[in-house]
Amino acid sequence: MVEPFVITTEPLDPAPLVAAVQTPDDGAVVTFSGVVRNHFGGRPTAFLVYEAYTEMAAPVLRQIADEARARWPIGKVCVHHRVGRLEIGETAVLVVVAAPHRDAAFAAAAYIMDRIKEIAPIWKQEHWADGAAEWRE
Amino acid sequence: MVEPFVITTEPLDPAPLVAAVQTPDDGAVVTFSGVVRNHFGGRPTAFLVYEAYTEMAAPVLRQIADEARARWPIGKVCVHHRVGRLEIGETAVLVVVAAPHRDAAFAAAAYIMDRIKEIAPIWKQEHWADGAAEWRE
Amino acid sequence: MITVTVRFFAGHRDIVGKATAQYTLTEGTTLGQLWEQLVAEYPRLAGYTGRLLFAVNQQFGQPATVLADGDEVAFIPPVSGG
Amino acid sequence: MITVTVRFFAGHRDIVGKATAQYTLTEGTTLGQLWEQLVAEYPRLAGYTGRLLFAVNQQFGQPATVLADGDEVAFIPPVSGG
Repeated sequence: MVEPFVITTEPLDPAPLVAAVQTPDDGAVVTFSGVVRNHFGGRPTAFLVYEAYTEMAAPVLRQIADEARARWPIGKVCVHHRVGRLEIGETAVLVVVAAPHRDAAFAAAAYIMDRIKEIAPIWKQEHWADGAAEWRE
Repeated sequence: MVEPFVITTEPLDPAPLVAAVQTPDDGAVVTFSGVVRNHFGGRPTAFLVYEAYTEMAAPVLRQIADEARARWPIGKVCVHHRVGRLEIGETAVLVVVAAPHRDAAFAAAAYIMDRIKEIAPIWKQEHWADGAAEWRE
Repeated sequence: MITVTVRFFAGHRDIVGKATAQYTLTEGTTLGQLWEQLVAEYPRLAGYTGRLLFAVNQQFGQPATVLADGDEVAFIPPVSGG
Repeated sequence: MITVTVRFFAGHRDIVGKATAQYTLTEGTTLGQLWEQLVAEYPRLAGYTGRLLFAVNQQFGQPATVLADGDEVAFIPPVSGG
């Protein structure tokens, strides 16, 4: 049984989330993977550290999914966000949305990501290749 | 080595495609899975049979990805489409798009699906639960 | 005279009853003219006129595309992949 | 008087130097008033005024939200998840 809204220090794997959202009514599953890039604004990144207000963040992810469900006809949603130290190429967030039709699945997944970046109490600390570190705002 | 544009009778698995498109420059990977639904227009479906003009369809998938790349700043793209008999819940198509930023990845993946449904020489035969069959147009 | 191979898919194959056929045509025959010939031979194809994509040698073509000896032609009924 | 727990995250925790603190306040104190008190105590927090989200007991609140004894408060600096 996959929990739908999770903050975890473990590496993220989309396969069980995709399996968890699928029902026979849904013709579309959209998966967004947010991956650690090797630079930001042209400055080389060494790694990132993510931190969350975990007790609040997981319910906020659920609230955001409910907002999406109020706007588009979608089925099940899973959102998992990783915290702790992440290396370049590792997945920081997975948003998986099932829907009867693809337009709703795409729109809802994009909306959920937008809202995560607006209100989910999760923070990213950029550790630059030159050794400096700062919280991204 | 994953071929990017493939027509296959084998079951589809997104994991190797997601791995194949990722580069350290890309912060976003969007995966679309098109899944066989249990009904269409309210009428119960038993299974689907997909057919392709394979020698043409794989190059058309590549052409569609190139169209998307001309419109949005995206990285690598994989599109795999399954043919043959597919049961309810099986994946018929996978579109995987990597990009530096998520907006381009979402837009390109949605565009690629739209164009597949417009021009890719692939056909779906609906086998209804009542035993009738017809090509969807 | 030129000889071309026509491939039939999906609903077209059901109507025509075969997946490929060879046609010997006068030089200068276009894709559109070949389609008209097929409709004359298989009247049930008529319903697809105006809803087709055209292909020659696995590339999209136009009704005015002139055929050449050895071409592989496909009249693509409305697609429904994905 | 009431006692509330304040949790600090990310840049706030760096400024304050701790992850949680307890504050004893007069009844009727609002989230906004507690934030002003924190800015007075830690002037480097001032740059976050107007860029915060407010939370009480893991639910979003407003500056005018009145605090109650035992509340868990968080002033959420600009988020950057995803």
